Amino acid sequence: MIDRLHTVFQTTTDRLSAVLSGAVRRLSAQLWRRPGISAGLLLSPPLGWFVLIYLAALAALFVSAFWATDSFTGEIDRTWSLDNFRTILDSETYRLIAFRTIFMAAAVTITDVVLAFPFAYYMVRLATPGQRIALFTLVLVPLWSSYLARVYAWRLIFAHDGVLNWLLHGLGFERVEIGYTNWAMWIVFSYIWLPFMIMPIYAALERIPYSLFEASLDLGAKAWRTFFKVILPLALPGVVAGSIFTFSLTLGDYITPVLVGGPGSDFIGNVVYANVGIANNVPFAAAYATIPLIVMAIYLIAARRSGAFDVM
Amino acid sequence: MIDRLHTVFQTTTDRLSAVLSGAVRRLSAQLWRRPGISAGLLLSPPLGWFVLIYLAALAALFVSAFWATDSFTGEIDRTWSLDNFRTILDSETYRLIAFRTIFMAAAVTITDVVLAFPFAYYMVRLATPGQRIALFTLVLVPLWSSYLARVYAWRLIFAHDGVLNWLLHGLGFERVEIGYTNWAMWIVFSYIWLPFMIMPIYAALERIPYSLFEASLDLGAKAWRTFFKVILPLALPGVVAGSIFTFSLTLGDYITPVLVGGPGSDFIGNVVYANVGIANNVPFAAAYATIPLIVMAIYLIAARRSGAFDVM
Amino acid sequence: AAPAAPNYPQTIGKGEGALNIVAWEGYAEDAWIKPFEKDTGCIVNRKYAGSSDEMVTLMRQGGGGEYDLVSASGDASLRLIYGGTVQPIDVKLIPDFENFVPDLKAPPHNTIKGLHYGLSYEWGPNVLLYNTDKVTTAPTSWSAIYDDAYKGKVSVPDNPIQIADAALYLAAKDPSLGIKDPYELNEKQLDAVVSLLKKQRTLVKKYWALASDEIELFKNGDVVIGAAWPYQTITLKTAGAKVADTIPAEGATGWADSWMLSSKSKHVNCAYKFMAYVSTPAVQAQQALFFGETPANLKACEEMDKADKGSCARYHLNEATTYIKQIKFWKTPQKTCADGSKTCTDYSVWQTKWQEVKG
Amino acid sequence: MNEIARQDIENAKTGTAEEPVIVRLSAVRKNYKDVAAVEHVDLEVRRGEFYTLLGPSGSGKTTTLRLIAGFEKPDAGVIELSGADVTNLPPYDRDINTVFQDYALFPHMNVAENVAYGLQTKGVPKDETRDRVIEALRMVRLQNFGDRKPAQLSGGQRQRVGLARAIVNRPKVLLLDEPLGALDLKLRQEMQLELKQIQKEVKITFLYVTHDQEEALTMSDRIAIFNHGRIVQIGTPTDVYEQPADTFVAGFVGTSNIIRREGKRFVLRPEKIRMASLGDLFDETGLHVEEARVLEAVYVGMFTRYHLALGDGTEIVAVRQNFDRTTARFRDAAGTTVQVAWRPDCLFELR
Amino acid sequence: MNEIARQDIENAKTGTAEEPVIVRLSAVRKNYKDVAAVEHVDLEVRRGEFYTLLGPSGSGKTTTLRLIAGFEKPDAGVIELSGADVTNLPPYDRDINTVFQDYALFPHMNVAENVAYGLQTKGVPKDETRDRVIEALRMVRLQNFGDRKPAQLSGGQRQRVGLARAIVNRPKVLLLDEPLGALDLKLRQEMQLELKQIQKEVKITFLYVTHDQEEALTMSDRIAIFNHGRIVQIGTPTDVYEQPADTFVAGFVGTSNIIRREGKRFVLRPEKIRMASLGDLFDETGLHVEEARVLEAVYVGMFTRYHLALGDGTEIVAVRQNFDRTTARFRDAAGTTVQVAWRPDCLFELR
Ligand SMILES: Nc1ncnc2c1ncn2[C@@H]1O[C@H](COP(=O)(O)OP(=O)(O)OP(=O)(O)O)[C@@H](O)[C@H]1O
Ligand SMILES: Nc1ncnc2c1ncn2[C@@H]1O[C@H](COP(=O)(O)OP(=O)(O)OP(=O)(O)O)[C@@H](O)[C@H]1O
Ligand SMILES: [Mg+2]
Ligand SMILES: [Mg+2]
Repeated sequence: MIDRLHTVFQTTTDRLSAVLSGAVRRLSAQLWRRPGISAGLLLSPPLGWFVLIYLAALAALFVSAFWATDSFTGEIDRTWSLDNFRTILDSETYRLIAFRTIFMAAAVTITDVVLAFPFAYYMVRLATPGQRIALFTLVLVPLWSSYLARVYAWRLIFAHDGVLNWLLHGLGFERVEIGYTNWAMWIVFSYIWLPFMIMPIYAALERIPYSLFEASLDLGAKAWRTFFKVILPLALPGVVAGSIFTFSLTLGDYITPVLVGGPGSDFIGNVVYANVGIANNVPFAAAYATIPLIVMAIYLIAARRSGAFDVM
Repeated sequence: MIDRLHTVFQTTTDRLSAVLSGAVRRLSAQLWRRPGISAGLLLSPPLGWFVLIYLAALAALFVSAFWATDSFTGEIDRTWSLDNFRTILDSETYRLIAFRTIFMAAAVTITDVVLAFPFAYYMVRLATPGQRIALFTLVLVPLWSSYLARVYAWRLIFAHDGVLNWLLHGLGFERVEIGYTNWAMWIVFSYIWLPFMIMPIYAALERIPYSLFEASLDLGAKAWRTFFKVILPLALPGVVAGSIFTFSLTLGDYITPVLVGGPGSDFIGNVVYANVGIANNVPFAAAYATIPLIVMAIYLIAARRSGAFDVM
Repeated sequence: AAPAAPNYPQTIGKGEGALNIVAWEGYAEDAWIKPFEKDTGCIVNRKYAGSSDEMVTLMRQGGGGEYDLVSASGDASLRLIYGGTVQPIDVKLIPDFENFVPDLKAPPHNTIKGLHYGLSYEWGPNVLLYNTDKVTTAPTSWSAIYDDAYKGKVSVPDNPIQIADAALYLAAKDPSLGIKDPYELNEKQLDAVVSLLKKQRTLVKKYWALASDEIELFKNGDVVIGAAWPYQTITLKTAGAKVADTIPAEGATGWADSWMLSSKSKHVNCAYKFMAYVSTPAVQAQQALFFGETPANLKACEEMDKADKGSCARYHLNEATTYIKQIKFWKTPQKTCADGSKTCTDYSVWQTKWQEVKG
Repeated sequence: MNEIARQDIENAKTGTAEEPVIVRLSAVRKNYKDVAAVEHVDLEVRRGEFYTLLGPSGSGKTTTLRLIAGFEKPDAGVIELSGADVTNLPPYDRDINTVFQDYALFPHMNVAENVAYGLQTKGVPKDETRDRVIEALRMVRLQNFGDRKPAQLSGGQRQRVGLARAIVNRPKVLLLDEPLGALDLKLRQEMQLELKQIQKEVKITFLYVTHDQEEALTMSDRIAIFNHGRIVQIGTPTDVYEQPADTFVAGFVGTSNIIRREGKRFVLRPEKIRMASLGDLFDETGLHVEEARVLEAVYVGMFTRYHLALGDGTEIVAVRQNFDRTTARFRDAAGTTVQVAWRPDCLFELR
Repeated sequence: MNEIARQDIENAKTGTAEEPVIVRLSAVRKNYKDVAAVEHVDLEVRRGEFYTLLGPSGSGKTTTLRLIAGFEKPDAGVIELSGADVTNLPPYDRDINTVFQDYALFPHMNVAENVAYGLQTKGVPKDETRDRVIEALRMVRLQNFGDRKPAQLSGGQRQRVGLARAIVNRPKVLLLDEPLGALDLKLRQEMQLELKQIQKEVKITFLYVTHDQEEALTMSDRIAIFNHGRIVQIGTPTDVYEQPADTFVAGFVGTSNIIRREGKRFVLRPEKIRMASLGDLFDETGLHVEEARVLEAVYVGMFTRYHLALGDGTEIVAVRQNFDRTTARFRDAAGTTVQVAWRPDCLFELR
């Protein structure tokens, strides 16, 4: 297992350096052919440094995942081992938390797609210019207030005696107890990251010529069919971009679980925090943090094998 | 002043409801004219509810900003007052923190624009398809690992005996002490949110026809001029979208200040956290959280007056 | 790392002009910090931490030396000591030290081998808080929070040290386990405690992370019973909520905070000035009343009564020497038990187990 | 006698009166806010006709087509399809298909999928769909392009895919909105021939929009000339070219010279004018002869275009087929005076 | 004598030999990977010429233009501008401007800013810039459109902005890559006239790319015919139309009938063929006369196109100017036999 991982590591490094040196070669070729762009590359030194540090940070993360920490003093023991990964895989709790995090990120992403699509569609196709500005404001305004404040606002809503129950009660419904549950987290996440889904889908929808919509109706397709066969596939790049945003933002979060989650709401981020904060066990935290990365990598490789990317 | 604020509030509410009812009217008109789209609107009830709750949460937040809390008992006093805002404006510390937060958000945004632009440009114009996939991976991979883990990785780099100093020392440079300073925050923020800038700029650049670039060279402009007069203005929507993302994400953050900031690194989010977490002073926290919102609103209104949006 | 060696200053010299402290929220209020700054010229930069874990993290960051002082609780203090993060304090330089509650002069959570790594500050028990409307007969045992009766209406702190609360309860309920010290559990004992906590999890509405969480939960009716601090009881009561608290028959765990000095402090003089200042009866009383806890300085009793009649008795400062024995103060669990055997479970194990409990 | 000519003559005689009316618009009106896009349109298209809507930009041709397709609802009037009122039916319930000016091909589907789309929505069985798609692609000569994406095709090929996608559904009526507008001349001429060929093959009624008069003349059975949201003339190509209803039609359909004689205004087409050197005789009798000064001569390969000034100063254009290889004869004479002549019945009086 | 004709004749006589060569390409070659876009091109454009590159799609016209503009570097050969070698200069150092096929207007600048762009990069003073922009817009008749954004203009107007943006710089040479390719017929014809007008006015050398032969014939002083990355013929419009160098040129420049006689192949243009009913006499002597069967007749307004079969089965196309209002004469005869005739010197032998 270690051998295999080592090989993978080696190969990845080799590929990366091949790609980078290829890029450099290509760049200089371009420079010769198009002297005009050379000035544009004055920008590249800071970029180069940044990429370097960026990679260093990533590498630091991955490498430390293979180290260990003395549990009491917090000193790092720099001998290579897969213990951290073994601990994670052996523990039902850690598996569950990783699964919960990824599942929630996926659920939030899907929810946001479902909510953002008609919203963006309305903005692009039906809204007057004035309405469009109003809706944009509606989408963007919350972004300018503190993340925390928005989460707290939701606590006010979900509390046992909160706004939601007051409303439900007033309307003659049963009170609900969704505060401090995973349902609450789901709603809050969906709300917080919604603008990050609306904007790319809006951009994608804006680029679809209206005539394609008409062509579909003309060929006998009703709205649903048109949506699934024409609009959705063509808006897919926007959906993918938005999904990357919402998925990764949810995946990396650890505050919302603390603030609106209940028992059994911990995220990978919380475990990472606990491990760094308490045992100062950076290696374990790093190992745990790479779990979604590994899951995503496997998923993407599988998706690629199956040809899912050829559509794009 | 209160009167004025009240009027503003009233007007805003009126406008909003006018816009919404206008939207509804327009929607039903469209439904009649284009029966084909009606099915697409089956999606709208959940959206409607969501928007409603969304607005409720926002309203709850803003309204509470005008309330007060008994500092000792923590009881909320529901009488309208501008005391919270007065406290904020009178206190040098609070002013400083608000300024720091907004300044940092702006600095990070600018940094990310500067870094993302050449990167995205390279991806769009110069990279081979293979390189493009590699670079995309490079941009996206970090997003799949926990936010916290990435921040911790930076701590390893910046630490007194960390990677950076080890590197500098190895290369014969002086050690630097940028860990736990605002500089560290700046770097970490810029790194964490960079993908959120690269992606929209990439999308924007991809849409600029290459012939515009050639036309500029043809008319005697060299690369720099072409960049500032043609490429940048046309990529502006992407830059704006990315800026909204990075600015708001930085603005709302409060973890990075805790983890990599030093003394004097607190953000608005930290003050909000402190006020809600300890003094249980939700109104003050709400008031403080709206500060960037007010700043942005003033800025946007000014920008609009000056005609900055006409370009778009 | 090993505990740092003493490096006492001869006298308290001129202040360095600044002092960086990590404190619990409410531990460095303007009310008493401003006068200190004016008197000494030491400008206090405050960093509030939300948890003991965060405090440890903050004190270790940058290789230490970013912060001078920390108001560490017992579940963090030993970690700071054994991590070499803090240095011994020369109590001779603190005039009020002699007025401290005897048990807090050299308690095991901040004093190792006679070296004072921490200066005791304020303390208090972890109480059983309940809503008097919903819980009509006053509970007398911790069993109330392990009882199905309040399913979905219970809240306990989100902190691995919470295991000790359960252990304290189990020690009384099931003596066959042989739990003597709730902070010293062997694996078998720990497993028993954890299985109890796992059962409790199905009753819990929320594990509270911040003091305000608990207050909100009670105020909004989300929760009717739970483990809390006296501070929360007081806040809720003044806000008009119908709550009461009690120390049940099994006794209670509690916290005792200490000011600890970073081993790499750059503002040692200001730090000593600060420690001396906050040990004075006046500040101790102010602090106690603001936060709802008990001072270490016995002389603070008069000051408390002066500000709030009867508060000295309410916080048991008048009988501190005996009252304090009821409380099992937080301390960091270690592998080495008090008897020197290595059969106990350490904090990282607790932390893992706590994660399992929460899920 | 060839197909078109025969049909043309028959139309002229009978007006395809024996074929049933398939599309009928009665008093149709459509406003966009305060712009009247279509003011009052009555229209009858008979089965199997190649019917063209011709008119300048903004005259309401596209709007008329969109009303028939169902993309817009008229503010007044009735639209009938095979005698049934379809005014309120959505596009997918009308047995009509459209070939869009911008093709509107689905970029994420390959050619075969694009063509199959309409059949799939109708639930046509898989086998039949496949066969009909192959047949339609054969008809537009794209048999081997089924797997390509639209982006991999040239403009002309895309246009043909758009056509195949429509005809594969065998609609009663095919609407074509300037289908060749974006193509270059050569390709457009080829496509004109192909379109005509396909219409003969599938026997579908074509309702065709263009603002290219030559295209309208060569392809149509009947032409409706639009101006300002109204139809100003309906007739066969010869009708509208040789007997324009008014100045507008005369000017829009082909180049036309307007000549004033005895207070009346006459239309004279450039190709009706014969030219001869001074003193030469014309080979036909009964011609009206005048003198004119040659202002300019432009060589266009097949013919030469002459700009002339008549005695009264009227500037007219005449064309002359280049029968000879040396074209210098009249070009050299530019600036000099020549005789021009036309048959008096070629003057068509304008009211 | 008119301007164009005079110049045409002068060119034919002197080949504008007295004017200096302004663009010279010598043995230029350009490959894209393994595709040879331009194989071997020698080219000389003289000052003030309207020089057209004509050829089918993919023949290397655009590549040649891009090499001259400096957007591409040749793999071999030399490019000279006014005698100076510019092969290695970037676009902004060449005194050349381009009108792009897709216009390439800057969408974020208004018309005036677009036109001013080139002057601003050269640091022309503000006042002068303003005057020259106004002058250029006047020239393309867009005086009042300075404030509009490109998106608010029609295709033809955008095209003219592209032109103004180029000519305002008064370059030595103006490169135009199918500038009218995307316009509809009517607009294209108008723009052709305007372009010619403007060229006369600004006296700039035009290097013009098109694949529309009629456009090339009416506008050019000289035409270079491209095929497969090589130039197959260079000559005046009359040269290339009346004396094509080979079958390719004959077929590409106008419709052409290929007739075999005595084992040789001849080109015969459709307009050179006269038609008469059997028994009628032709009005000219010395004609070669044959009989032919009329297959089809297509009415095109100005003329009628006849598809004929000669006695040996060769199918040919003939056109006949519609001198009369009734065009039925020959159309009715479709299917019957007629006489066709041509002057023997109109047959041009192909080698
Ligand atoms: N969606 C619309 N909103 C407002 N006005 C419109 C709309 N569509 C068309 N119009 C206006 O209606 C009139 C007729 O337009 P229409 O598109 O039918 O003309 P057209 O004959 O097809 O012209 P073209 O040859 O340019 O395509 C024009 O004045 C046009 O500006
Ligand atoms: N950037 C390129 N990369 C690869 N091949 C190219 C490129 N540009 C042109 N070619 C190829 O070079 C040949 C000549 O192309 P060019 O664009 O010069 O033709 P053209 O005569 O302008 O044709 P058109 O009339 O279609 O514009 C074609 O086969 C084309 O496919
Ligand atoms: Mg139209
Ligand atoms: Mg080309």
